[in-house]
Amino acid sequence: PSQPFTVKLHEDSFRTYKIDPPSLEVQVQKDELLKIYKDMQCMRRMEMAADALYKAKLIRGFCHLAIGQEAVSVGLEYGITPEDRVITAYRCHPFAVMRGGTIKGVIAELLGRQDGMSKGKGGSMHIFTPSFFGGNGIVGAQVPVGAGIAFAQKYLGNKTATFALYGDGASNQGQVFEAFNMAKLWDLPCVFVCENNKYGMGTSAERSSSNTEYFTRGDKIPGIQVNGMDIIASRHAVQFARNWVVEGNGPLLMEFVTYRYGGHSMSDPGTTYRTREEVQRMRSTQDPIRGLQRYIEDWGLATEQELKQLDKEAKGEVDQAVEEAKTSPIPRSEDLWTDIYYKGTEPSFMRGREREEVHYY
Amino acid sequence: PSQPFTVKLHEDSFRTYKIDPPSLEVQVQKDELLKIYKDMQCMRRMEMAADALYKAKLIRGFCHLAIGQEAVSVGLEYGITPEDRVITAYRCHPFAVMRGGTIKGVIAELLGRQDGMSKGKGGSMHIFTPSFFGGNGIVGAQVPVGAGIAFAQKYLGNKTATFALYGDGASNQGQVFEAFNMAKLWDLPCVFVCENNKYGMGTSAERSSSNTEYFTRGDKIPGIQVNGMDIIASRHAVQFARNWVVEGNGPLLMEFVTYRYGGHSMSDPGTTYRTREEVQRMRSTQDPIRGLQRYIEDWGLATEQELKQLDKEAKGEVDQAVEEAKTSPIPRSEDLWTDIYYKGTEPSFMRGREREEVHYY
Amino acid sequence: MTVREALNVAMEEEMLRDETVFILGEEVARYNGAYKVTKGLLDKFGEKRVVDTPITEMGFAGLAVGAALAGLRPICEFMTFNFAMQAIDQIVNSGGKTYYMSGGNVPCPVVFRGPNGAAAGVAAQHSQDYASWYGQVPGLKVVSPWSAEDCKGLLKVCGPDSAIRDPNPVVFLENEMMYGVSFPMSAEAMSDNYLLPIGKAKVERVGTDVTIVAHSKMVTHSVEAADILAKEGIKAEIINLRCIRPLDIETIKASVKKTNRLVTVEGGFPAFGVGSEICAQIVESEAFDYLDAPVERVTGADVPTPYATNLESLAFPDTPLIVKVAKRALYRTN
Amino acid sequence: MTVREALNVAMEEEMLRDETVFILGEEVARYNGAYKVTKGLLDKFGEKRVVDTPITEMGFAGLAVGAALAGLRPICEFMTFNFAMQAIDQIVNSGGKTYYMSGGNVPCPVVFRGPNGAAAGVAAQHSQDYASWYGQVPGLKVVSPWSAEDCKGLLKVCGPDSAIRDPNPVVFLENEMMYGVSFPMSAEAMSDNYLLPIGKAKVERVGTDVTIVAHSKMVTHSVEAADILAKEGIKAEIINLRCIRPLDIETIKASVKKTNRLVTVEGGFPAFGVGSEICAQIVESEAFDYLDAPVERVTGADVPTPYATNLESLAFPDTPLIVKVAKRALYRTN
Ligand SMILES: Cc1ncc(C[n+]2csc(CCOP(=O)(O)OP(=O)(O)O)c2C)c(N)n1
Ligand SMILES: Cc1ncc(C[n+]2csc(CCOP(=O)(O)OP(=O)(O)O)c2C)c(N)n1
Ligand SMILES: [Mg+2]
Ligand SMILES: [Mg+2]
Repeated sequence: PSQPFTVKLHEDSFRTYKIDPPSLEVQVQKDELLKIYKDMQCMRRMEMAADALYKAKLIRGFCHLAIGQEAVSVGLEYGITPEDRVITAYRCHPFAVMRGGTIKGVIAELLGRQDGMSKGKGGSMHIFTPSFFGGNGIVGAQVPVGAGIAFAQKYLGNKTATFALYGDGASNQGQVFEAFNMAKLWDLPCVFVCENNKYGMGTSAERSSSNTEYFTRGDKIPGIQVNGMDIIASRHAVQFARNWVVEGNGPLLMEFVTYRYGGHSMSDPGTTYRTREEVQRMRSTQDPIRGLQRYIEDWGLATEQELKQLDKEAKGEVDQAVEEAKTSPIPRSEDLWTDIYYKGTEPSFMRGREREEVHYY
Repeated sequence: PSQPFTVKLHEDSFRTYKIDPPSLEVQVQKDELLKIYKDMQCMRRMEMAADALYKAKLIRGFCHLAIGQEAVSVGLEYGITPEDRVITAYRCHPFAVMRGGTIKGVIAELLGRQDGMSKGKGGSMHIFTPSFFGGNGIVGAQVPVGAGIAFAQKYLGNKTATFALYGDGASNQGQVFEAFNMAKLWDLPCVFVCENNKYGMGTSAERSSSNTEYFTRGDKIPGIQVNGMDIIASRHAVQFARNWVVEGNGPLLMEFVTYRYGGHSMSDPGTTYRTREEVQRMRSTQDPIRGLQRYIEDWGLATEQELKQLDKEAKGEVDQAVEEAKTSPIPRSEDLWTDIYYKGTEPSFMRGREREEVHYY
Repeated sequence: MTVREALNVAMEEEMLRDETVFILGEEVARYNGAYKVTKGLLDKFGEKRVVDTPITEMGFAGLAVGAALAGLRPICEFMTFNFAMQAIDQIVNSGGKTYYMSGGNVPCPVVFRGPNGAAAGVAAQHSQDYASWYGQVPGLKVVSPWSAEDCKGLLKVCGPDSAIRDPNPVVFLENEMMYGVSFPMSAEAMSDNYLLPIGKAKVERVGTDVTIVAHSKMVTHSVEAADILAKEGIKAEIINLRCIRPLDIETIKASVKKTNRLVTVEGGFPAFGVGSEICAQIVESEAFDYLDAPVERVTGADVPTPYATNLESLAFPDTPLIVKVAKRALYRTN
Repeated sequence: MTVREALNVAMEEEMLRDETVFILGEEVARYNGAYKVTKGLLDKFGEKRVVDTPITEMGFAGLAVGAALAGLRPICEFMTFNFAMQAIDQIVNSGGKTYYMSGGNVPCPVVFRGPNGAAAGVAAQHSQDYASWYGQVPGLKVVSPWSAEDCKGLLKVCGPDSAIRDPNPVVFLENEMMYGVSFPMSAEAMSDNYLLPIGKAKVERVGTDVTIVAHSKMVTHSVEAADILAKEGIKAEIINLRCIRPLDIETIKASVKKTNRLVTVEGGFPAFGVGSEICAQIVESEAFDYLDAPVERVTGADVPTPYATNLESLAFPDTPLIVKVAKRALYRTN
């Protein structure tokens, strides 16, 4: 295995509120960085595949992509353990894969197939794994649910953390503050993570939030702002946050400053409320994958050539996952009736669209 | 008319957050102070009358009294103008009277009579005047409604303010924060008033609120904490707050530190979650009416004898109001059907409890 | 004119007529509406009267109620009514009950509007139909329009307080899949004074053999079903409910007395739905004696809305299903 | 045993059996419950398992859902279901739909309980009955118990995951005016393993002349009405629904086939209510042919609940009204 070595993060990687910032010295390791690089590429390729499938009308409804935000989902996964828990909103594909799902399972879900991670019943917004609680469609609602997961962790005596993610737009939902308050009162091991990608649909952060320093909005809860375009800073901050809450210090707020390259969802061109230049500037100066690539090259861990090879592998894996997903059958008609109630506890029958459409269990 | 003179408030009358405190020098005037004194006595007597009527089973359901909190309702009224607007929760009787209602109207409402301010339909929790928007039963819900009233004031170009009151318990409701955020974004002339009486039902402030300094919970909104047991400080702070928001500075948070002597409602003895000593100590050392009495006597504005006379008048007025209220008839059965929809815009009929009970408009 | 345009024009006309009418909601201003229903209104009326809100449904619904209590005429757009569930306490308890609780002292002329029910492929949390929930609440009026004419004439309830404009809290349930649908408009309906009364259903198609009552998008399917039935010589009378509260039971009764058969069609869950209530009211009334067959309910299936196309299509009524059930009501099989 | 005690004992027994069962809500711990339903549980189980929450319904309902997703068995008390309207999105969208949306990956064994419907003299915002709203949602189970036996046997659904304890989100609608009412309890019902199945109604009184279906407090009035009717020689069969979802239509149908008359009784608003749904299901079924009179609905009046006693009493069904309507169903007048 490769040897760990120490690097120094940029001075402006973190800002904090009511807590000392983590050190800027971080241990990294070649193998891991390459793995991270590959994962980030996979996540981006997967989202690009979803984009193409949507345009080919194979995916319907809402579809929210996270291209540009890979340092958050991947950085999060590399900073936590399988026993930790994560919950987010509808922009959930990379989290679902990183938390134990598969690209094929996500794509099949988007295609509405049996092999979809939710058997085709949830679609783009609703994907879960044993350690990832979705994939939730109601802006903000996942945050108290996340606090509840952290409540269970504490109750069960597990030394684990929950990361409850929400957007800059969602940050204004009252129930987010309700969750903050309970988490602080009861010292829940919850990290509240604001994924600040500058816009909630077409509304810029300044127009939705009277305070756009999201890491400072927890009142008595300390907070940390992270450069969410830097994967190493992101992972480091996640480890720091995890430690903080697992050690019984109560909750923490964490803001990733990041950016989504695409529109809010597939139906939004994403260019009416921001300039093309802004998007272009972010892509060319802040891209998290490029950033990692630069680190890797600067530190001499791999050549451009070697990284290109990883890109190719990522593309290959995604392409194959898409092909496999496409071969998965659509759900059986009877599956309309499963999973409404826990298996074995269903009512004796349920009604379809008219009195002769009745399903008996 | 009596001459104004200047007095100095106690040093600890105010604490502030992100705003300079008001001066401690206040102009007062004999006539006005005596009027305030009388009003406070009336409010207390009215609540005591309600207490007695409840115990006599003439009032039913929930009944929340504000004995001990008179400096808030009376201080508020003396600091604002008739064009300003006020909204609060269910603990609303004194506000309803001060804002243009009558004691008789309140008592008749509690008795469920035609002369009740809501014609007997609203009861203790739901009383309104043209400048007072209730009397609302859902904890916290009145706060965004208050912000909406302030929104209308600004929209209509009125140089007036809305005071939206809520309790220490209510302060944790998410929609309170939602209202804060919108009010700050749009610079609404809204004073958010936390009437911190230390308990929300049986839960002490510390057990409900991760931050009990309620005046600091508005994030970017400045705040002021006021000794809500001192009527002069209270009125002065109200004037200060009104000016602040009317002059276009955006919203303000205001916390009155006060105390309720009785239980949460008539069904709560109010002694299981706090000690009798605590209540006794508050009554004997902080009572707002006693406090004003002491000012008046210290400043030589009236003798104990003269104040006793005002007490007697207050008692007389309340007694008479009760007697008059009692003579008011109960609502007519047809009134079940009025005021559901605006007069003249009703459906052609509405259904009662079975198909033959139909009311035609 | 599309449904979207009709809604847009209705709002514009009212805003022109009355300075106190304003619009608030998520993305209504700069983004021109998530579904472009408010398109152009910001340009025409400015930021004062077309207000983008943060994503805080409970808060801005409460704010809309407050503004209405204090003399304005808010039109509060919910991006969809699924999100209004977060605000339903404000709609019902603050909006719907204050007038009564205040003994008639405090009216609340607010309109809550936005798409309701299922769109295409948006799964369980984004597909619920709230018609019967709001329809249950005395103090609210609940509109569920179908055509462009319906939308233009009924949304005008948000206008100022002349007798014909409604000063009560109104819940206006649109349908996303209808926004782009075009309808011919009469000259009358194009007039800026075209108003429809809340509480009156419209007979969209006259018939003698079976009454089909529907609201919102289900009227489209019902009309299509009527065309198919007509080919088989069955004359269906199609009633477009237009309003859920007040529910125009008189029009339904009159039709049932003529056709002796009743089929209700809705997109919501079956239990405690619009069809159930219509059935109960018919059974309770003299029209009961005219029924030659049991009332038939066509509804959404009793399942959370699935994402996959094939499952989704089993979860909502379509034209062939209505045809089938209407024939059953006539004791005819294919 | 009173209804209050039955609920209390049920919770205590389950907490003893299963460490993962805990209670949260406003005033449930130190105050012993706003209505004393959780009395003594803090003393017995400590602050870890009996948790006082801030007044943040949406937040703590969401927290309860999260805890359930993550392996606990929360009993979430709402001080009343009126306040649960602030949290209804969490109950319906997070609690009720996650299992389906996740393709059966994530069960949500949470119980939401508290008093529902009108209490005495508490006016419009504190008196609503939400049975049909929750009852509409596939994914939820909805219980509306009447007696102490009902409460003890049905609340046990919050227990651990043996097959008979329900691992779905359950909405448990109590009635404040029933808390103090005593019922005799059989030895069986007193046992700490007494469980009732969700979805089965109970025939409280056997009769042959008219079926009266009621839930919650309305069962009391219906039983009283049966006594009065009996004196006139009319044998009413009283069905205590116990559950709103699943709705035990089979038991009702069997009864109707015997009595040929059906009266439904509920305390909620009339429109889109429990009675409407029962009526619709009966009309749709073979039991329709057995009806000798129209189904009669006795309901709360279609008005926001007024405060004044005399008006309030016109807003809710009482025993004489049920007697009157039952007789009408039998075409008898006094
Ligand atoms: C309660 C609610 N309101 C509105 C919506 C519609 N909606 C979906 S995403 C979104 C924007 C959210 O923005 P943000 O929280 O910043 O997350 P991002 O999309 O940027 O990841 C809105 C308004 C919703 N799903 N739920
Ligand atoms: C949403 C909601 N939840 C719960 C209640 C029940 N309740 C009524 S008053 C109250 C306590 C409120 O305390 P606080 O805000 O401090 O006001 P205070 O009574 O002290 O004036 C509670 C829990 C309610 N009316 N509404
Ligand atoms: Mg965002
Ligand atoms: Mg308090």
